[in-house]
Amino acid sequence: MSAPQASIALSVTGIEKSFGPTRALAGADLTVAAGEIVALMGANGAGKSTLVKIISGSYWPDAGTMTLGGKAVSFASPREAKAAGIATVHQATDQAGAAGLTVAENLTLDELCGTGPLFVSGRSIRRRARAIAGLIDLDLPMDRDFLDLRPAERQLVAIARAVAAKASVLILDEPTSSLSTAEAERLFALLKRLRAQGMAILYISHRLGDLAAIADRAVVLRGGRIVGAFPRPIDFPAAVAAMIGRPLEAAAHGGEPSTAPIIAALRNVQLIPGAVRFDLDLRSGEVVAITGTLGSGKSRLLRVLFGLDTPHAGTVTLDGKPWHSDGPGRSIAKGVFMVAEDRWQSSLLPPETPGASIAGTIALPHLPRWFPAGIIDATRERLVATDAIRRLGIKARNADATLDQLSGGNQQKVVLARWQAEPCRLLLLDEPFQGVDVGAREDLIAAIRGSQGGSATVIATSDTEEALEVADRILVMRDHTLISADGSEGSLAAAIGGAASASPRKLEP
Amino acid sequence: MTTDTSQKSAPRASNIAETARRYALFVLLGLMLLGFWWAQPAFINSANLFSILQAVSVVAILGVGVSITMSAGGFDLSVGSVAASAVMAASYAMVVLQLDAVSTFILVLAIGALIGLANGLLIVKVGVPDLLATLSTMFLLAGLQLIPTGGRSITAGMVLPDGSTAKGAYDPAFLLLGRSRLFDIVPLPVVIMAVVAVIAWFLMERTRFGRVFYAIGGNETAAHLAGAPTKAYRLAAYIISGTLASLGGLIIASRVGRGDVSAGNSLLLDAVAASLIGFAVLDKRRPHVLGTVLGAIFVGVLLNGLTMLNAPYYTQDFVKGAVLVGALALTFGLGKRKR
Amino acid sequence: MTTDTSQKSAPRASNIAETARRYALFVLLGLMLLGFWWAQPAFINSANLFSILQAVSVVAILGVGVSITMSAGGFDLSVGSVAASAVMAASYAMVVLQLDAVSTFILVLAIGALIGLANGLLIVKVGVPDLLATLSTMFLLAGLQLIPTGGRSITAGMVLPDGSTAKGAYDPAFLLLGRSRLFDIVPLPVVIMAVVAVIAWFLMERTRFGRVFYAIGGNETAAHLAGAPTKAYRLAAYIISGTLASLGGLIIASRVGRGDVSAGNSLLLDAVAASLIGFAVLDKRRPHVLGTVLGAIFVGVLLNGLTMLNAPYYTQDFVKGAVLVGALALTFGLGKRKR
Amino acid sequence: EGIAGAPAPFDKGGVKIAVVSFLGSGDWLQAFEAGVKRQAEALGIEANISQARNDINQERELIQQAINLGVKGIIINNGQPEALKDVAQAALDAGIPVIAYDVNLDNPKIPQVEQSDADMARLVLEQALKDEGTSFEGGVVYVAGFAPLDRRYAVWKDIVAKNPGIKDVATWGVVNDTVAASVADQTKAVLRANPNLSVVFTPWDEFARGVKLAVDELGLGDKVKIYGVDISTSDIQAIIEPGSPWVATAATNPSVVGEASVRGLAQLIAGQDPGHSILIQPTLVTKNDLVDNNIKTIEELQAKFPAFKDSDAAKAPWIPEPK
Ligand SMILES: Nc1ncnc2c1ncn2[C@@H]1O[C@H](COP(=O)(O)OP(=O)(O)OP(=O)(O)O)[C@@H](O)[C@H]1O
Ligand SMILES: Nc1ncnc2c1ncn2[C@@H]1O[C@H](COP(=O)(O)OP(=O)(O)OP(=O)(O)O)[C@@H](O)[C@H]1O
Ligand SMILES: [Mg+2]
Ligand SMILES: [Mg+2]
Repeated sequence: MSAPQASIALSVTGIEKSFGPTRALAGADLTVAAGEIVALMGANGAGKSTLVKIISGSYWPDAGTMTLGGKAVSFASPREAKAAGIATVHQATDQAGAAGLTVAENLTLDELCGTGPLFVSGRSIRRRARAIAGLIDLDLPMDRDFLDLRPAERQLVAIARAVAAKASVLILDEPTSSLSTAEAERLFALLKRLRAQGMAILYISHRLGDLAAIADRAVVLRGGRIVGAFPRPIDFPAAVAAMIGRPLEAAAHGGEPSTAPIIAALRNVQLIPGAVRFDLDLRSGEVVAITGTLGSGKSRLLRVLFGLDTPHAGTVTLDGKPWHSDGPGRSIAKGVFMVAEDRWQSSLLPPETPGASIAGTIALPHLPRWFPAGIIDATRERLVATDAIRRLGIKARNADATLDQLSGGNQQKVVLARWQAEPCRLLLLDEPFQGVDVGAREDLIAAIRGSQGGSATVIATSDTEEALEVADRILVMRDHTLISADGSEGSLAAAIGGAASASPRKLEP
Repeated sequence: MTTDTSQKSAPRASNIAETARRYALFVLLGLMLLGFWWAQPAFINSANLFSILQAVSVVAILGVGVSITMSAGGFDLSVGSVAASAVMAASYAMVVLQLDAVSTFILVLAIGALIGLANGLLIVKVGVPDLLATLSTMFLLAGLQLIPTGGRSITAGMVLPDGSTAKGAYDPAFLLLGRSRLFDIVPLPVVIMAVVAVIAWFLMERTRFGRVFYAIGGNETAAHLAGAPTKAYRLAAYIISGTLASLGGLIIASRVGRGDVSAGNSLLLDAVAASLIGFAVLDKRRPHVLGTVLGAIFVGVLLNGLTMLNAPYYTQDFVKGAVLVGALALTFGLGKRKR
Repeated sequence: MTTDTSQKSAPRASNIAETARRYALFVLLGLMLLGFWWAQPAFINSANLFSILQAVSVVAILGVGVSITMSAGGFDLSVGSVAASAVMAASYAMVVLQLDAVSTFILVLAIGALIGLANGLLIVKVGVPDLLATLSTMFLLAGLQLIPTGGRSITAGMVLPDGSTAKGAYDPAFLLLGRSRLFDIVPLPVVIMAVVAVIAWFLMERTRFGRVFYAIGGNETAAHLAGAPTKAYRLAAYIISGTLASLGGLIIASRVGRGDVSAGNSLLLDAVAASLIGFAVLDKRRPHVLGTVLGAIFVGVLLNGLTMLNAPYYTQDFVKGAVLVGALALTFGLGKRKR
Repeated sequence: EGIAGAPAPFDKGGVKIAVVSFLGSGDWLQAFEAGVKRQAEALGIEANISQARNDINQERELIQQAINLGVKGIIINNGQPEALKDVAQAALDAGIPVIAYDVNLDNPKIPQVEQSDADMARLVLEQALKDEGTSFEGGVVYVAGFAPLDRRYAVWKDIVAKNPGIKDVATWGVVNDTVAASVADQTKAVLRANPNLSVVFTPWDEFARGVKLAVDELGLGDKVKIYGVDISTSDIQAIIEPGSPWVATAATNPSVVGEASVRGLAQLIAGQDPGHSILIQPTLVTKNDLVDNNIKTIEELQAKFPAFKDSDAAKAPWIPEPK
C-alpha cells in the first residue's frame, strides 16, 4: 500500500460483518490519509456499502478495529460517528431525506437532528439551508416537499449536507449515480478543494471516469477483503480485473444508421410549453441513448413514451397507430416497458410484503400474462428469477431473498431483470445502470442487445460514458428538446461534441 | 460473477428462535386450551368450542375486511358502524318495508358494498386520507342509522315516527342465518366465517390479485408503475370490507332478532385487534387473513375461558391486554432482525 | 447546479384554490358560528363560547398527544384508557390513600408518563408495531384500573373490596382544577388547554425537536442517519402523549368529582378525530398541534349549537360526519396535488 | 355444606347457577351482583357471574355458555326479548330453569322479577308536580335504545301529555365514556337556550349528575330542579350537598333485586313455584328525607328506610336470610 505522506485520518483493520449466512466483510483493512481521496472499488455486493455503514456507525461490525485521527473509536450510532467528524453520503437515495419536510429542512437535517440551534423558524432554517446549498451551488425551491424532488436532486441535497458538516472524514457512496456530467464535475472541483483543506475522502463509484478524475489511490474490495491497491497513476484495467476477476473488453457499437422498421415515432413534439419541437424515430433492433444535463427533460420524454405523461403538443405513434395510454397497465399490455429512474420509489417493496422477493419483484408486472386465471404458481416465478440471478450474476442467496438484503447494484439488476422477463416492443430505461459495476454493466448491455429481436430500446442516462458504451445512437437533450435527433447524422462522437455545454469525459480504457 | 449461495452454517439457535416466533401464538393458544380444560372440564366440550367460534365469527369476518384494506395500505375505521347500520337496515327492511329474508339479505349486502364504495371514492377520487375518510363515514353512519326510526330500536309492532305501527316482522327464514346449525352441530355463522376466511385467504395469498393488494400497500407508486390499476384495487378493498362488515351485521341481526341501537359497539376495536394480533401469527409482520381469524379465535378462547372460571369482567380486559403484550413481546422480541 | 425553480407563472386560479384550501376549515367554522348565532342568539354569548372551549378542552389535550405521536410516525391508541385510568387513579389517591390535591396531581401525571414509557419501550425496544402495542395497553388499562376497587366507581364513603369504608374524600383544592375560572370568566381547563397547545405548538413548530419528530415520521432511517437518536424521540413522543392523557383525566376527575368506571373509548375516537381533522387545517396534510385544537373546537361548536337547537342526539353524530366529509372534500378535493 | 331441611338439591349444597347481565359496569350492577352473591352464599350456591357489556349478541353467547357449563339455573338480568327468547327456551329444554329480571321473555315457565320502571318514574314525577305545580317548562335527558330508559321516558311523555301546562322544551343526552361531563356540557347549552327551564327529569343517575354539574357551574341552583331515578352513595352525597338542585329520586335497592332473583331461582331449582311475577317496590327518596335523617350513605339509607333494605319477594321458610 502506498505510504501516505500526510497523517492517517481513518484506518480500519480486520473488519468482519455477516448477515445471517451471507459474509459481507471478511477482514477488510483500509486507511485514508488527511488530504487524500481514496477510491474504493468493488463489484456489486463486494461489501463497499457495508464497510461505509460500519464506519459511519449504522452497522456494528462483528470483528475489527477502527481508528480516527490515531485514536481507537467505535460508534454505536450514526450520531456518534458524526460527532467524531465523519460525514457520509449513503448510496440509497431513499434514505437521503425525510418526506413531509421541506427541502430547506432536509438540507439542515443534520443540524436539526444533531446539535444545531434549539429554536428554529421557517425563516432561520431557510437562511441556513441556502448557505448549505450554496456550498455546491445548488438552487432548489426551498419550500417544496422533499418527496417531490427527483432522485438527482435528492442526491444533491444529501451531498450538500455532508459537505456542510465540516467533517475530517468524508465518505461518498456513489454520489454521482444519477448526476450528469456537469453536476459531477462541479462536485469534483469541490472535493479537490476540500482535499486541499486536508479532508480525508473515501469515494465509491462504478464510474471509472469519476475515479480517474479525482482519486489519489484506489483500493479494490472483493469477497469482503481488500485484494489490491493502486497508487497514482491508477492502472484502471488492472483494478477492474482485480475487481471482477477478468479483464474488461472495450465495447463498441454504432455505425450504420438503421433502416429497420419504425416502432415508435414522435412528430412535432413539444414536451412542455415553450420548448422547441422535435421529431424522433425509434427503429426495431436499435438502442438509443439520450443524455443531457440534470432536468433537461430526459425522464419526461420517457414518461411521454410510456404514456404516463402527455406531451404539450405533437403526436406519438406506436407501430403506426396513435399512441396514448390510460396508465402503465395498458402500456405494459401493449409491450411498452419502462424502468423508472428511482428504483426505491418505483420498484422496491418493503421486505415483509409478499412479493418483495427477487422472484416476486420480477413477476409483478407480468402477473396478468403469466397467470391469467389468477392463481399464482410460485415455481414459475422462481424459475424466471433463478435464471436472471444466474444470467446477470446477481449476488443473492436465492430467488426468495428480499431486495433489502441485496447490495445497491444487485437491486438494480433485479429491476432490469424484471423488464427482460417478457418480450416487448419498446423498452424505456431511465438511468438503468445506477450503481451497477462495470462487469455487470457489460453483461446487462449484452443482454439488452441480445434480446433486441423486434424491439427498440431507449436509455436515458446522465453519464456519457455509459451512453457511448451501450448505444447505437446517442441523442442529446437540452431544455426539453432533442439536439441532433436525426439518427442519420454522422458519427456518435460528433453527436456529443456538437451538443451540450458540458464537455464529455473520455472513457478510461 | 459469483453468486455465493447460502453458507450452510446457519446457527441452529436462531432457527429455534425463528420457529418459536412463527408459532408462538399457536403454542399460546394450545396452552390456553389445556389450561382452561384442566380448570374447567366443561370448557372443552364440542358445544362450547363451537360456541366460541360462533361468538368470534362476526369479529373475524369484520377483521378479514379490515386486514384486506390494511394490506392495500388503507384502514377501514367504519366497519363497526357499517355492521351496526346493517343490523338496523335489515330490521327496517323486514319490519317496516316487509321484505322477505332473501331480498333483505341482498339489499343489506348491497348497502354495505355501497358504503364501501363511498369510502373508496372519498379516498381514491377526492384524495382524503384513509383514516380520515373512514372516520367520517363512521360518525355519519352512527347518526344516519338512527334517523329512519328517530333513534328507537326496531321491533315488530313498533310505533314509527309518523305515528303508525310497523306491520312487518322478522322473517323466520332470516333468523336461520344466525341461529341454525349445519348437521345440527356447526352453527351457520361459523360456516360462513370459514367460507369467508378460506375465500379471502385464497384471494390474498394464492392469487395475483392478492399480490397486487399487498404490493399497493407496500409501495403504491411501484405497483402503479408495474401496471396495476391501483385505484381500482383500493376501491375494491373498501368495497370488500364494506360488504363483509354488512355480512357481519346480517349475522348479528339474525341472532338478535331486532334492530338494536347498541348493537356493534365494540366491533370496530375487536376487529382491529384481531387483525393486528394477526400480524404476529406465523411471524408475518403484516396483515393477513389467517392471522386475523386466529387472532379473533385467540381472544374468543381467552374470554370464554375466563368467563367459565368466573373472572370478573374487568380482569378479562386486563388479561386480554396482558396476554397480548406477552404474545407480542414473544413474537417481536425474540431475536428480532438486526440492524 | 441549475434546477429550474418553481414555475413563477403559477396561475391565479390555483392560488385562490390554494387559499380556499388553507382556510376552508376556518371559513366553515365562521359560517357555523354565524348560523348558530342567527338561529339562537344565546349561542354567541361569551359564557357559552367558554363552555364550548371547556367542553373540548380534554379532547383537545388528548388530541395534541395523539398528534405528536402521529408526527413521529406512531399512533397512540391508549390515550382514552390512560385518561380513564387517570380518573380512577386520582380518585383512588384521594379517597382511599387520602392524599392531598398536589400529591395526587403529581402522582397521576407520573403514572401517565410511566404508561407512555411502557408503550414506548414496547415499541422501541421490543419492536412491537405502534398500533399493536398501544392497543394492548388500551385493553390492559381498561381492566387494570378497575381491579383496586373491584369494578366499583370511587366516591367518598365507598365500601372497599375488603369490607372497610374509604376514609378520604376529594380534596376541595383538587376540584378547583376543573371547576374554577380565571378572572371569573375563563374556565381553568380552557387555560390549561391553551397552555398545553402553546407549549406543544412551540415545541413542534419552533424548536428543532419538533422538526426531528416530523423527520422521524417522514423517514425514520434518514433521521437516524442524520444523527437523530430516533428511539429516544419516539419514546419521548409516547411519554408526552401518556402525560397529556393523564392530564386530561385529571381535568375530568376534578369536574366530575368521582372515580367513574369507563374504558375511555369515546375519548380515544374524539381525540383521534380532532387530530385527523387537523390535517386539513391550513392544508398541512399532516398532524399538527394547531390543527388538532381547531379540530376539537370545530366539533365542539357543532355539538353545542345543535344541542341548543334541540337536535336529537343521533342527528348530531350524523351532522358531525356530514360536516367532516364536506370539510374534507373541500380541503382535499380542491385542486389536489398532482403526483 | 348443604342446608339442613332444605329441599333437594340444596340439602347437599354445591349448586351452581349462572348470572348473565346485559349491563357492563356501573354502581347499579355492582350492587346487584353484591346482592346476588350474598343470597347465593347463604344458600350455598356457587354463582358464575358474567356481563354482556351492552352487547345483546354477547348476552346470547353468555347464556349459551352457561348451558354448556351445565349450571342448575340461570338469572338473566336485563336484555332484549327478541334476542333472548330462543336461548332461554334452549336452556329450559336442557332442563335448566331460568328467571329474568327486567326483560319480558314472554314465557310462562320463566318468572319475571320486576322493579317497574314505570312506577319509579311516576313516583318521582308526581313529586315534581307536587313541588312545582302543573305548569312549568321542563326538559328530559334521554337516549333511546336502553330499555329501562325507554320505559321511564314513556312515563314522562305521558305526564306531559296529561298536563297541558307543562312545556316540554328540550330533550338531550348522550351515552359515552364521560356521560356526566358530556351531559353537563350539553345541559349548559340547553339552559342557555331555555332560560325558563325549571324541571329536568333524569331517568338515570349518571344523567342527573351531569345536569347537576351544569346547574352548579351556571349557578342556577335555585331555579332548576332535578328529578332523578336510581340511587347510590355518591348520588346521596350529590343530593345532600347544600344548594343541590337534585331534589328527589326514586329507586329500588339493586342489592335487594339481586337477592330476590336468587331466591326465586332457588325455588325453581328446588321444584317450587315462586310465582310468575316477583315485584320489587320502588321507594321515593327526597332531599329533605336525607337531610332530615342525616343520611350520607346507602348503608345509612337502608338502616333508616326498612322498605329500601329488604323485600319480601320470593321468600320461603327454608331460604336463609343473606348476611
Ligand atoms: N441487510 C442485509 N441483509 C442481508 N444481506 C445483506 C444486507 N446488506 C447487505 N447484504 C449483503 O452483503 C453483501 C455486501 O453488500 P454491500 O451493499 O456492502 O455491497 P456493495 O459493495 O455496496 O455493492 P454495490 O456496488 O452493489 O452497492 C451483499 O452480498 C449483500 O447481499
Ligand atoms: N410543464 C412543465 N413546465 C415547465 N417545466 C416543467 C414542466 N414539467 C416538468 N418540468 C421541469 O422540467 C424538468 C424535467 O425533468 P426530467 O426529470 O424530465 O429531467 P431529466 O433530464 O430526466 O433530469 P434528471 O437528470 O434529474 O433525471 C424538471 O425540472 C421539471 O420540474
Ligand atoms: Mg453499495
Ligand atoms: Mg431523469
